[in-house]
Amino acid sequence: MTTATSKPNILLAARRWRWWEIVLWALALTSPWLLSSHALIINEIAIVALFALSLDIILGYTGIVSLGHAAFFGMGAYSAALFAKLVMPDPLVGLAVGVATATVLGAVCSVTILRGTDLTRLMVTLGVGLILMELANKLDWLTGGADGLQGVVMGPLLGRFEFDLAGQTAAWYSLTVLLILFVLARRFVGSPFGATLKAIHDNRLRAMAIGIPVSQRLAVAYTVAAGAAGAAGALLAQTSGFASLDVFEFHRSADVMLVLVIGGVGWLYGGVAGALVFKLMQDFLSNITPQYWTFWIGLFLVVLVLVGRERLVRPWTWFGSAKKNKTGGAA
Amino acid sequence: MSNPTSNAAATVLSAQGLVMKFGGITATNNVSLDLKQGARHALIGPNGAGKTTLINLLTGVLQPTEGKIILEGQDITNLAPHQRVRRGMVRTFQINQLFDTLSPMETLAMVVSQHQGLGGKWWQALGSNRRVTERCEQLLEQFHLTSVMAQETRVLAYGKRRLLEIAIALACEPRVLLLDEPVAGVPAGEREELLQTVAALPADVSILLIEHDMDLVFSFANRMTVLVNGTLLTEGDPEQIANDPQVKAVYLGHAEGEEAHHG
Amino acid sequence: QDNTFKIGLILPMTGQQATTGRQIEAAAKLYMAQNGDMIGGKKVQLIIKDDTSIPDVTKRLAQELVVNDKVNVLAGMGITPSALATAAIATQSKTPLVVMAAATSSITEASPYVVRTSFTLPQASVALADWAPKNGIKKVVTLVSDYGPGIDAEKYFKERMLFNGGQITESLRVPLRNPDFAPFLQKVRDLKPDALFVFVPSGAGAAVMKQFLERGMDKAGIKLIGTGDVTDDDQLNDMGDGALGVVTSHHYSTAHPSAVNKKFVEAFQKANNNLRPNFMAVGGYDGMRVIYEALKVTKGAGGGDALLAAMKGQIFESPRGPMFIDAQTRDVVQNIYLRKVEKKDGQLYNIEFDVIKDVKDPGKNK
Amino acid sequence: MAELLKVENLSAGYGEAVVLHGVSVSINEGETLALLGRNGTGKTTFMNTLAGATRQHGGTIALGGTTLHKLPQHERAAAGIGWVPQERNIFKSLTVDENLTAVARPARAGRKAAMWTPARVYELFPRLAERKTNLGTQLSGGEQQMLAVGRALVLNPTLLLLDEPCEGLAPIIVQELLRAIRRITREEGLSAIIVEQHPQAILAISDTAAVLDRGTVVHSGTAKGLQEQPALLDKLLGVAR
Amino acid sequence: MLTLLFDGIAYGMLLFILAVGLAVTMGLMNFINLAHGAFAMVGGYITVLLMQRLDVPFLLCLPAAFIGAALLGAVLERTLYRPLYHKPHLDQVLFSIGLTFMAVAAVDYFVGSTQQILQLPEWLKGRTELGEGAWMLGMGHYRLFIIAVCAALTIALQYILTKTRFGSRLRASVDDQRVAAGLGINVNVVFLSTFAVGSGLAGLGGALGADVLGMDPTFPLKFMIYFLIVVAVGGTSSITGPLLAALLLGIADVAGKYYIPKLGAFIVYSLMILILVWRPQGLFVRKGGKA
Ligand SMILES: Nc1ncnc2c1ncn2[C@@H]1O[C@H](COP(=O)(O)OP(=O)(O)OP(=O)(O)O)[C@@H](O)[C@H]1O
Ligand SMILES: Nc1ncnc2c1ncn2[C@@H]1O[C@H](COP(=O)(O)OP(=O)(O)OP(=O)(O)O)[C@@H](O)[C@H]1O
Ligand SMILES: CC(C)C[C@H](N)C(=O)O
Ligand SMILES: [Mg+2]
Ligand SMILES: [Mg+2]
Repeated sequence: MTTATSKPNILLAARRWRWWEIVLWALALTSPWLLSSHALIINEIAIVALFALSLDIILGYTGIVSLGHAAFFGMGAYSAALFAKLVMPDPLVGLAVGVATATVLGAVCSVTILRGTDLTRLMVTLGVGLILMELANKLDWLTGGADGLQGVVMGPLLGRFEFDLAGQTAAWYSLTVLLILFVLARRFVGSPFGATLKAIHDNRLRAMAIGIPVSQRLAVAYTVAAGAAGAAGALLAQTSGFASLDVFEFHRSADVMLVLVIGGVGWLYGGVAGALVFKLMQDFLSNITPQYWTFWIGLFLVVLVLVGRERLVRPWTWFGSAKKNKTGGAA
Repeated sequence: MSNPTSNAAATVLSAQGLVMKFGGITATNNVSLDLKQGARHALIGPNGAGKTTLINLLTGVLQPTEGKIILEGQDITNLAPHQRVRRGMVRTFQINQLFDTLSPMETLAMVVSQHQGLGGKWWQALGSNRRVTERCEQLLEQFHLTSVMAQETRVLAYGKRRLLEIAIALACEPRVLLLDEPVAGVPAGEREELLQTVAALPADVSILLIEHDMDLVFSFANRMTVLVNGTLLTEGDPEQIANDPQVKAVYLGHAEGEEAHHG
Repeated sequence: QDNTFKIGLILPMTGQQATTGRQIEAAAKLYMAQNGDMIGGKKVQLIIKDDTSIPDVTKRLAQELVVNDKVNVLAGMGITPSALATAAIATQSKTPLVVMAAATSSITEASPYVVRTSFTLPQASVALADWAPKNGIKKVVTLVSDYGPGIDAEKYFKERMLFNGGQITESLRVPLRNPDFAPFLQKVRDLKPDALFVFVPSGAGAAVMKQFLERGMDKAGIKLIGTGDVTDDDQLNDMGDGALGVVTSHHYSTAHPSAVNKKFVEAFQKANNNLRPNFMAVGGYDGMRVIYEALKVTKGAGGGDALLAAMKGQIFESPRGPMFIDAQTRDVVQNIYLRKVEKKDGQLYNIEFDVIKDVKDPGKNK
Repeated sequence: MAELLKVENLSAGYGEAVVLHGVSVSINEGETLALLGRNGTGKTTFMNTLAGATRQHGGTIALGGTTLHKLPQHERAAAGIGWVPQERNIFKSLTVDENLTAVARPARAGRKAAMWTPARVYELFPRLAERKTNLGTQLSGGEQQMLAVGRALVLNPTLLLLDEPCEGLAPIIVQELLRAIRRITREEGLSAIIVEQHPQAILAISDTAAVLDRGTVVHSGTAKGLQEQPALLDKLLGVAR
Repeated sequence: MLTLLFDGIAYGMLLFILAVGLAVTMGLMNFINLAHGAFAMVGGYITVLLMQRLDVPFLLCLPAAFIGAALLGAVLERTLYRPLYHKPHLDQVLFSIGLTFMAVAAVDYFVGSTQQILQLPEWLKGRTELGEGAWMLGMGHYRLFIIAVCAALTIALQYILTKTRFGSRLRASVDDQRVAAGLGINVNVVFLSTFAVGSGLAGLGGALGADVLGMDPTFPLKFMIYFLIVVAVGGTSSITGPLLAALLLGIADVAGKYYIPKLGAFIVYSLMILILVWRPQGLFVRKGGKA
């Protein structure tokens, strides 16, 4: 085998960090200082990005569509908030608690997504999310019900950095958690384990036929994603100092799906890119026209799909070959 | 390649009284079949006779309505498909079942990793293991896939996809291999070679082959079973089968047909 | 800059609560148009933000307004959780928060910087519970939306009814997103109370009323009573004659007979394509007034604390009637009117026929 | 005999990729063309292009009087194309019967031979008759192949495109099918293009033959001629490697 | 408790009418059209505005709503939807949600965000009561009307889809557009007409539902979940599936809310999850074979 040494690189090359990624993350991590007046929105973007990243693990890599991902987000949020309120205010411990509870919930719920079509999964996950919301509503002695959970006081991060009104600590905290989980997620999907997930995504029947324990893999992926979503929820609760039923709402699940799909599924950066684009655009448009900004967001989505993600960022390809594509091979 | 399948060889895989009903259709009707260790066993029969269904039953894609399946002495009737694979029983599909968004290289690396017990590892990168990559390269060469190893599987020409289909099965290093029309779509010139590769698997690997190309079947098999309408018609060595008038009538057709195939 | 006075108005401008935001925005703009934007030597600037009624967004927007735009006053707040979430920001940054819509009792207790110009549900419900037993309504079933304000309404109505010797046969809570009220109404019908007390957010009021009639409940001798949300002014006219005679209690009606109100309604309708102002609008209008008056007094000096102090205790004649901001609780004290739907000039209105004066939020009595 | 199909200088492919480069082929009425070539040389692409399922970059296709390449895909069936795709592509949510009736169309005027109806397809493949109510996915591989052929026949085409029609069929059915194709072309005046992995099997029933390599025609002539030169055939198909 | 059963059936039928268009576009055309609610809203607003502003009788508004929504559907299919048939489902979701956002904002801009209330004609407002006590059956006339319309629709659709060639040509086009076209099916026309009918049905659903559900710009988002539940539970391969699912859900929801009001929203969701975990393909799926 003459080429023995060069071939494995094909597999490994895709996993290597590129220079622009490093620059990107360096910029991100310094942004709370560089753009200090936007720290709050940076914080929110980081949280949404993390949430979308967690969805990408199941949607992009195993093909499970979920409209109930907010269940785990909400679980993380409420448990982190309750933990801070009732036990201790340290953010990192609270984060761990949020992740842990969401992971457990994910493991429990994973039995519901093992079978069925896209549509069934969509609805089952949605149902789970809504039921949790109803539960949080009914358990008002614990959760504060529809008014939201008040009186959450967060301690300083690492015992030193207080969460400031301008949101710099919050932004930095969320970005760091995002980065750490991103790195982990990247390891995860680039591993043999991740490859088996993609295989399941592409062809479940064959995946079974080569000895992949499909249900178990899906359950693990779903649980891991749930944990990451829990982290995002916990970050939201901690950096905003409260939790409301809204964290379980259907629109959270729907929004995060939008965000992810905008950025593109299955490459982990989709969530980050989507969160950045969607949130900034929403912020920008709703400042200009608080009443009708949804129209322009809608228009953006429509154009994005019609023109295509790749071509949208390359305007010079807009005119040209589109016509000839008429009978292009269907794939 | 005919002789030494002694009757003494142990039975590796045994189907006992399998019945499979789809609604009103009985696709498999009380079929019993023994696959001996090291056998090169062919399963033939008209279209719709229930050959694929039998493989689906053996591999656990379908659950039999009745009957038992014994693999190396153990009842595996209720095991999940992937558990049967772990016990060494691997199949190919009549209609390609591939991983469309992975490249052949990724596909094989994934399969080999899974087979070597690394499938659950999530902290190391796919392809960082030397044993895995070397095995992959070997398979790619063997199946003439090296030139297309980095393309997405879904854009490959049919023939290449077919090769990959078989390569995946072999990557699992099966002890019992079930092949469902493996060379369909492979050009005549490459069929022999492909089947040689399969036949050249270690002598203790047991192989069950479904194939309609009689030249290949007769050059490959040392034992044959004929299935008709879900029922076992006859079993015997290739010579017996070739001359069996019943088999000729329902399956082989006239000698002219043979001619059409071979020229 | 030093010479501007900024009001950060955070409202739900899109989504299911959008009407709240629209009414308040229109009223606030109307107030500014009527009173100019140079007050006490300062130029008043209104910054409107859409929070889509998601509490964490409300909070983030408030934070940004305080930190980046350096607003002097926060205002708006369409729903209770938004107000509660934002209260912390008000406290932390010592910025007065003028709540113009949210109506759960506890909001003013969430921060010493909260001032409310809308109403509280206990206020409205208690007045009705005082009126009902005196008018032959003894047995009542309550039906409320299952969320903060609904539960408030149920609780205070029930308490006061029992206190007044009435009887609550059953308390039903319906999910917020509930397309069909049939099973609940059928249940009520089978219970045969004297009246059904309803609180649902305004959009759903019309549906309840329609299905109430369709089920023939009025004919079965059951009266429909509720807080004013059920016969919300801006939809009342479309509800049709079926609504005639429904009795509600509320702090504002478009038909409130006073000169101040007449002027307000006319100006509002003129500026907004004939849209009727409802109780949301008046909350926004009065909220702006409270801010303006405080600014006049302080002339912008002394920051948030001075402003807050100037807001406390303001007494004035609002389109809704006389009202004042209780200096202790910072909550609104106002008249609650009992109204009946009647036809006037071919249009349906909530016509006030009784009043309970100077109602304090009963939620603060403990 | 009149010329039925004339393909000139055809280039086509998928998306930006061009697979066929300047292919020219012609067929007379009632004749059968055997299309040969190694894997991935563009045989399927050629068939798909005639059926309108690829992206055509250049060249012309004339079928009888019509300029086929200008027609949208769905009108090509009406113009006389009967397509049996390589991967069969049975409609999976239709039953066997619906697969046939959904596309069936009457023969065009002036056709001498009997019309193909679902009933006649069931005569040709009795196996299908037994499976009339099965869904497309509930058929064995061979049954799907039969159905794909039957589905093309009920279009009552003038030109049949058979992309590896014998794949996966039992020998006895293969014999029957090849006999049927020969009968249909000889007696009913249909023309056909057949792609097969067994060159000998189809050369025997074809009139002319063409060999593709890397998207161009590297040989064309009579089927008989090629059949009689096994060495040339092996060379063209690269069997020896 | 016949009244309750009646109410449940009527509620189920209403859900069905709203969802049936989605069952057509999503189930039969395999296009995830989350803008379904927007078409329903168009039908609803056509009805409300015609009645309020032009005093058109209710019965005339229904066909107008159907046609209006169908025309809009046809135009959008030709211009925007068509290129998306081959795109991944997720892109379809993105696109149709985008369209919904635009519709919501546009209606808000042109009509305003207040809820529009529709006044039914007198003959539909009444109620007929039969029997006494526990066996009393009270039927709202409007609910009766909905049931009748719905039954007629179901029969018509079922006939078209299973008994006519159009149905199989449609499903063939969905299964494999490329090959269907290659075999002479005019896929474009098939899709165009189906999409138009699906949109028209949505419009009709919106028109019929306007009275019960109310019409405001957030309608498409507010009720999306319900459409989806019906289609998911019913399975997407037939018309009867969603119908039965809608009836089941309607009756269960009404009965549940009557007998155990505390559980309110839990009932529908739990029922849905149980059904779907038990029968992941949906409750009523089309099975082949000679079963
Ligand atoms: N899911 C199903 N439902 C109903 N009938 C089925 C189903 N799957 C297979 N069948 C029927 O069972 C019979 C056996 O099919 P099977 O695929 O096993 O045949 P086979 O022997 O592999 O044929 P071939 O050589 O054509 O591949 C066929 O007649 C087929 O129509
Ligand atoms: N959908 C597609 N998109 C892009 N390229 C394709 C596609 N389908 C086929 N190709 C490429 O076109 C070339 C010709 O393929 P084609 O299927 O026409 O070959 P073939 O001669 O029919 O081979 P086989 O004997 O394997 O069926 C191949 O290189 C293949 O990779
Ligand atoms: C009656 C409404 C003004 C109540 C408001 N939605 C709140 O949450 O307080
Ligand atoms: Mg088979
Ligand atoms: Mg081919």
